[in-house]
Amino acid sequence: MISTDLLLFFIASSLVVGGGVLVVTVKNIVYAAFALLVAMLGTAGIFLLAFADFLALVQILIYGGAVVVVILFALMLTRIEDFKGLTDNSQKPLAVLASITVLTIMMYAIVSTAMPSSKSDPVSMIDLGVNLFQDWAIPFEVASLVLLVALIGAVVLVRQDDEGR
Amino acid sequence: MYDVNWTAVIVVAIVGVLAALGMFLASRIISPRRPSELKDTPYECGIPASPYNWSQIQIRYYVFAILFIIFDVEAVFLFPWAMVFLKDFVSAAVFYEMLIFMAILFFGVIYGWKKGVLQWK
Amino acid sequence: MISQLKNIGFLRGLVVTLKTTFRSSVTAEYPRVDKRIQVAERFMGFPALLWDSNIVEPYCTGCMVCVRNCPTQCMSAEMKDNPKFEDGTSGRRKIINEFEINLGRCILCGICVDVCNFDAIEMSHEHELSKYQRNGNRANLETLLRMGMEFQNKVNWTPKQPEKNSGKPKEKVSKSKTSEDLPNPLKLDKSLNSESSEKDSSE
Amino acid sequence: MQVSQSKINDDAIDLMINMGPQHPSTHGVFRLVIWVDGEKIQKVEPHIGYLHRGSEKICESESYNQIITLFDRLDYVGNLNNELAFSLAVEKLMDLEIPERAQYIRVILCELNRIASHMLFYGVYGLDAGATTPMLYGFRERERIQELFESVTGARLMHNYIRIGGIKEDVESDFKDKVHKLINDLKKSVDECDDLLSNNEMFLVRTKNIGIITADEAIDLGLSGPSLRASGVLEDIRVTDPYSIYDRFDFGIPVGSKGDCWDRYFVRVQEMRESIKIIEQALVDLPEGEIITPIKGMVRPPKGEVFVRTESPRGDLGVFVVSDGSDKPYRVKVRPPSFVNLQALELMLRDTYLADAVLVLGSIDIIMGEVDR
Amino acid sequence: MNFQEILKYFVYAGLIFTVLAGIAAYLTLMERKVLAWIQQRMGPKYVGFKGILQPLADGIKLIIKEDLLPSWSDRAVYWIAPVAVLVPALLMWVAIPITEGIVLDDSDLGLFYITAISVLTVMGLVMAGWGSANKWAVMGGLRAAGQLVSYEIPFIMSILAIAMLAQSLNLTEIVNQQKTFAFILKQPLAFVIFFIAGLAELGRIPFDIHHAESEVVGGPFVEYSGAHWAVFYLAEYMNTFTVAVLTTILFLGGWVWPEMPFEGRLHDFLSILLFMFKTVSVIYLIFWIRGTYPRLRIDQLMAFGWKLLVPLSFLNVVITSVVLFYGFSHFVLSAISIFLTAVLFYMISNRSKKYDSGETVNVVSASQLRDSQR
Amino acid sequence: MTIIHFQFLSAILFSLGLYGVLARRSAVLILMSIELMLNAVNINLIGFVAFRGFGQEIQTFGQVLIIFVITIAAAELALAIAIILRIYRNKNSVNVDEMNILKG
Amino acid sequence: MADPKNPDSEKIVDPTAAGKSDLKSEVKKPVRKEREVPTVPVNLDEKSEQLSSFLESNCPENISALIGAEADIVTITVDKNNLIDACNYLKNDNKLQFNYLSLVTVVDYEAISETFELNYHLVSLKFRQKIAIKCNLSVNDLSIPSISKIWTTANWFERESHDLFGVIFEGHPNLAPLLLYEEFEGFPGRKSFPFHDYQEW
Amino acid sequence: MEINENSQFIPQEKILGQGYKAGEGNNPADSVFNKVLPNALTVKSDELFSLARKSSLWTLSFGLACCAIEMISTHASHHDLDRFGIVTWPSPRQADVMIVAGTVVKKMADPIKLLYEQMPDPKWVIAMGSCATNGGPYYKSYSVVMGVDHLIPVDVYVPGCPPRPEALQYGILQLQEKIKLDARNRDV
Ligand code: SF4
Ligand code: SF4
Ligand code: SF4
Repeated sequence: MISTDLLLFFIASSLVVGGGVLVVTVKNIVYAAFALLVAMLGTAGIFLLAFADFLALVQILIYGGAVVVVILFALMLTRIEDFKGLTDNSQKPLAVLASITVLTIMMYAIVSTAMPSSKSDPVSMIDLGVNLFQDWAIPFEVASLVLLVALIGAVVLVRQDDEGR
Repeated sequence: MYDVNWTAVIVVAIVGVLAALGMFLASRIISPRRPSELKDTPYECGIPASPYNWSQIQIRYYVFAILFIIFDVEAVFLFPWAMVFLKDFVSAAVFYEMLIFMAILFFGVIYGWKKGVLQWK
Repeated sequence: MISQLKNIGFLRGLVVTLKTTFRSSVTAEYPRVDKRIQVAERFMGFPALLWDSNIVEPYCTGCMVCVRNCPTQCMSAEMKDNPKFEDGTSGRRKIINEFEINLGRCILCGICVDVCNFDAIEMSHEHELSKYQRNGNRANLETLLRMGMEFQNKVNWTPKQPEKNSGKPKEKVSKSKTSEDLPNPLKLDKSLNSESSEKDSSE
Repeated sequence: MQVSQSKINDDAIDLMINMGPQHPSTHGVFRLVIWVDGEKIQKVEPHIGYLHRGSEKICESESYNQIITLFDRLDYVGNLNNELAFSLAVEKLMDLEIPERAQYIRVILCELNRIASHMLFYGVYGLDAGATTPMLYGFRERERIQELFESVTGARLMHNYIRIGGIKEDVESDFKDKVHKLINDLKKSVDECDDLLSNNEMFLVRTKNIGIITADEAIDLGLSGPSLRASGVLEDIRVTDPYSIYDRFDFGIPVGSKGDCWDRYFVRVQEMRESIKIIEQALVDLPEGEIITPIKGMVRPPKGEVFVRTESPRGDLGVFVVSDGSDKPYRVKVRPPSFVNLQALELMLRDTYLADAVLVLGSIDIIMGEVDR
Repeated sequence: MNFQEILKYFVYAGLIFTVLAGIAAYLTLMERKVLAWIQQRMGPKYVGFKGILQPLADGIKLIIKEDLLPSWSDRAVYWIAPVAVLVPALLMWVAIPITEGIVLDDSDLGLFYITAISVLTVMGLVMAGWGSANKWAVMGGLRAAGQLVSYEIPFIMSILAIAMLAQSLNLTEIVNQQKTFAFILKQPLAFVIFFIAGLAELGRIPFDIHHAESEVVGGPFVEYSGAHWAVFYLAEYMNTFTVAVLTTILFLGGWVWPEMPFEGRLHDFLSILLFMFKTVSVIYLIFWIRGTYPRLRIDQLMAFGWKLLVPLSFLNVVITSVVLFYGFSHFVLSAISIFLTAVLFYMISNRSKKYDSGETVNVVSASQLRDSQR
Repeated sequence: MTIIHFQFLSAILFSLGLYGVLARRSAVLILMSIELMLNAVNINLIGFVAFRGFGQEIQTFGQVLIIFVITIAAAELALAIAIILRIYRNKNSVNVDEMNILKG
Repeated sequence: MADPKNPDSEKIVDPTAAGKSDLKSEVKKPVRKEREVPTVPVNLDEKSEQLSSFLESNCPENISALIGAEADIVTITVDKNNLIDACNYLKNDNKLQFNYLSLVTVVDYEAISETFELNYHLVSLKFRQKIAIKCNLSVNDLSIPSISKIWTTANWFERESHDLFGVIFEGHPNLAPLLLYEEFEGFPGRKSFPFHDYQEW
Repeated sequence: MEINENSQFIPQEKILGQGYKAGEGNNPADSVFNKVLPNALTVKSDELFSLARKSSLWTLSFGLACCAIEMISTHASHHDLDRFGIVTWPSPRQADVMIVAGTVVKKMADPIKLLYEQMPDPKWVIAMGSCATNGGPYYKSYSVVMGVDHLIPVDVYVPGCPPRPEALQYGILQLQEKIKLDARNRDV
């Protein structure tokens, strides 16, 4: 009899894997984006099972928004007739080969280095916050710079585009 | 206890889906159906729909969406911060850290503002 | 400060809508006889033929002037010799035999009333005549007369040219009321027909 | 950037959108084909004719009195103004003298009709801008006016009241009181309308500087009425080419300066106030007397042609009548103000957004019955 | 996690859905009635006593209406979209308390949870717009995405200010902190921002840009009929109710403020009544605004959000944190907040007037014109 | 539910992402695949810190790390899309095969 | 739908001859020549008199215009080849400045004189003057230069006239059907186009 | 024509549902439910449903010509169709009733047909005004369709030009009656 936890884990991971498979195979780009959302929600479920409630919500918050952006973007950039031709390229066999190789290697590594496993306690948001802001202050500020760079980059690129018109 | 009762969440979600499906199913069974070819065409103010492609670049929405992602991430940091910065066991630096963080990000918005991406002209 | 607030347009708008919220509604509750909006006296509903109750016959002689002048050609009429004229009870030599108006077609212009020389047709107050059939509103003589009768009762109608159209046979001296100088029915005082006006309900 | 330019301006990236013939804000059966890039309008193409009923041709087979019913139905919001225009044309052909009383009643009713028309504009414009209540307020006032019309003319919309030579029947004795009461109500409601919509910030940002048309362009395009005056051209046929008895009244002519949607809107709102002034003056002067110059038999104007211009709520309503001496006109042609004003749409819509198209179209205040005839 | 517990949750969830659906249905009636009063009409009147059965008739009608699944559309997306809107609307209610203890999950992450879930609604609208394969719907979907995503930021920030004040993300806790002063008194600015952003999230006038009838004829919903459309509207009105309840909880002191001098059962009953009264007032305000304002244009909406609301909401967060950090009196906070609210109003009313250097429409007298002609 | 499960899931997701990156032609799809790979990393990480029996300290650190990963992922998404947009405007295509800058 | 069992359901009984003549689609008899009817007297006001005399003396030779009057409006009849010149003159002359085109009308005199008459009604907003340009077209050659370049107003009027009367405006940017639809046959504005008999459509 | 000398002219009573014939105009199509279940049940349910249908008639906001003004008036404060539960929606997908208010021109014929088709079942049509009924004042015109019933089935004809708001409301009451009668007279 498998435990409830394990059952939930399998449900969540089937969401993740199923979503992932759809993302990489589906022809319709918008479907791929929806599949990505499913995979992300599945990941949130995985986070939950690992006692990271806050992270699960973060996952929903950020990817729920980000996926919308991707969809918008896919809508904006793709023509409906492109759905047929644009998805897979000629490297497909190579890609299959490469990913299977990587998968095998990783599997082998996982199986061969059996790790002891034991549960730990959930982390509260307060602990997380204290840790984040006290011990990781510098990376935190750097993160803000990274975001700033992304922001400015996006703004600049878009603005050029504006002038182009 | 900083956690969420996920059982409740999942159950509510299931109930929501089931309720909607129930309504669709009921409607499927008891609503009259009279399919016709014209009924199947998209509504376009009474003119037969013309084909179109999706290639629409609405760059404006995109800028706002990017801004949204960035600020979403910021919100992720802000919530734990709001909960801890007043606690006695954290140092005062935590407070100023976030001010700097916000200042840096806000600089980005001001930059975009000055560059005119918040304007639609 | 307060005067400054007054200039904020979006607050002023809210005040306007708040004020009207507390006004009573102006809605007429249509199907209810007592609360519906009553049509004005001059209201031009569908045309109806009038009934000369003195002689017990319609005023209309079937002269077809209205038929010719109707902008939508929605009327048709047929005259016959008036049997009462032969009897000597009526002054009308000819009388209407068949009259039909396609009320579904009529545009309520009132031209037929204007051109009729015999005071035989009038715009009644009838206007609620929805039907399930396209031609369900082809009113024949009987219907038209009935509508006219209703109208006559409602507004105390009297002919505009009583002398000419009394319909009395020429030889007799008319004693009836109609020969008196009666007021224009359209200028009648409201109190005269306040009771009868409520009959115009649709329930 | 050169390469991208040529590619972007490809038609392929513009989305063609059909607005109308059935669209809540095309004011009837008007079809506007818009090419948008994102929300921005690149090109527009108006299509009309969805209400082309062939009235002008039908007029050739009707007698003069019957034609008035057709004119009622041209501009179905300014009916009395239309009737007046046609009657004036025929009266000019026949060189008729109109009794004073009839003239005054005509003016009073026409100005009331102008207010009713502008109230419709106000309501519909509010609806275009997204506010539902102005619509209802506008129609509430219209209902009051129509009630008065019904008690005078016998119909709410299609009056057939103004006749060649005068008016159909005299007004009731309490007419003056009724009109007084009505215009007092109207005065208050115009202020209320102002408070509700005209000063609203959201409405202001929506309409200011949108759909600008300069005075020169307006004249070149033949705009008329409030649309022309909003561009700053001082032209009101009631004053500059007076007809009927309009030269006896003193009233204001609202003139805009920018020619944007707000100006066109506000000119109309102000015009309501000015119309009230005219009515007040006319009520004071309203003489007793005859109401119609009787014409024997059919109306048979002498041979010739005539062109009269009048100021309908929408602008310069001209009627051109050719008579061949029979009881039916040889040719009737209307100069429909909406038809001409609508041509300016293409120009007004440069550099605007899809949402503005609705407001710009609304600000011209078209009536399709008149555009398509 | 035993079976019984899950069953219990199912019952609760079913209850939540039913009650919310009922409330949503009657909100449509309330909206129609409020609009009718504003417009001096009567509103629904003849279905049931005073129109009381109108929502029922509408609901049944919609379900027995043909539910088109158009062949040109992207069937799967089209079909799922209403569910994707309805589920987040319901999920919010996991963490929202109606009164002390009446809540599915009294979580300490409550506010963050609500924030995270509220983002998901956008998905459904975009799906609907895209799935319908209709030009209006696509435009509406894109507009919805842009608009909802933009107003999420001020929405979150004003929530955050309250979270800071209460030093908790737990909604019950937040309410209980307002025993003496409702947070609207301390943070009127946050209230105004929250309310505006909430209106925008709901897509109600003046922000109903994505389903503007006079522009995009219903936007994402243009192709939907019957039950699918009903689900959309259900979700929309549920969200309206949710926002009203959240406003009550976060700003108006929920069921505790003002304190009532009663004890026991009576107290509980009255506090629920108080809570409901506040909620209904907020909803009335929403409908009142709906009956008064025109709508903005999409770019103006975005500009308003990003140039006014976002900076102000950030400022608000900073000010709140500074006041709290240095331990200033809360009156300082109120004063600053009121001042900033006044600034916001002033800027709103001035923004439009800036075009308006003097009145552009002048009235020229006719006699003057006549004289000039001669 | 042990650490192995997480590791397997992570491995599968990672190779799916890899496949996507290699096999897909549309730049947007490649971007999505990269997101998948980042998620795989996150899953691995959370599995590690939660089931390896580390103390509270390390566990918190792991979650902080994940937050940073998500942050970077979001930033990457934003920037990458901006770049794709740029290319699209120039080439009218998001097909990576055609995105040969050298060819012009 | 119309009742199929009762084919007569549409027919409106109209036995009168007078009614029939209205319905009949025959070409109107050229009444003008047969009966002696009075004509509208010319009754120009002061301003128009001035305009008339001004035109008579100042009108350029090459336009070869005929100055006349109808009722209360000055008319100027030109040949279609001179139309553009005449328009330009009227619009640009400093003393005239007819900057506002009010109306373009086509009158069908086919049955009377085998011509179509075009009327252009102009207004000078500056001097408050009115004038009508008249131009006769032979039915055999229905083309005329377009004046839509001079007054943009004319654009739709000309399209409409093309629609309804088949007049061809040379140089018009777009003569696509405006009021009618593409498949419509015939020119319904003309006198020879029949009225619709009330029948099943 | 027989008029008895002493006959009293009884005012013509305007009874709703007069002249109703089953099978005219638009009728709702069969649902799966109708096809499967025994008659008694479906007939009953249809009658029940007809109550909901008739109290929630949403119209397509669609005005053609002059009659549209009166139609809007009917929606406005003084007459307020909302009392009957009638609201307008811009898209045919959400509409139950199409009020053809105005002249139907041949150019407009195809759009009207299309819009009608795009309305989901059950749907009804009201022809408002003499133009929509049979061409009205434009019966001579070369471009007017002589009545909208040449294009789409019509349930209720409202005469008048334009019909007063009361007349339209009466037409709507007639339609409601028809919906009820239709459900009753349905042969399953
Ligand atoms: S109603 Fe009058 S005009 Fe018509 S036929 Fe009768 S008498 Fe003649
Ligand atoms: S009112 Fe007009 S349309 Fe009606 S029957 Fe009389 S003349 Fe004909
Ligand atoms: S019936 Fe009369 S009012 Fe209605 S559209 Fe036709 S002409 Fe206009």
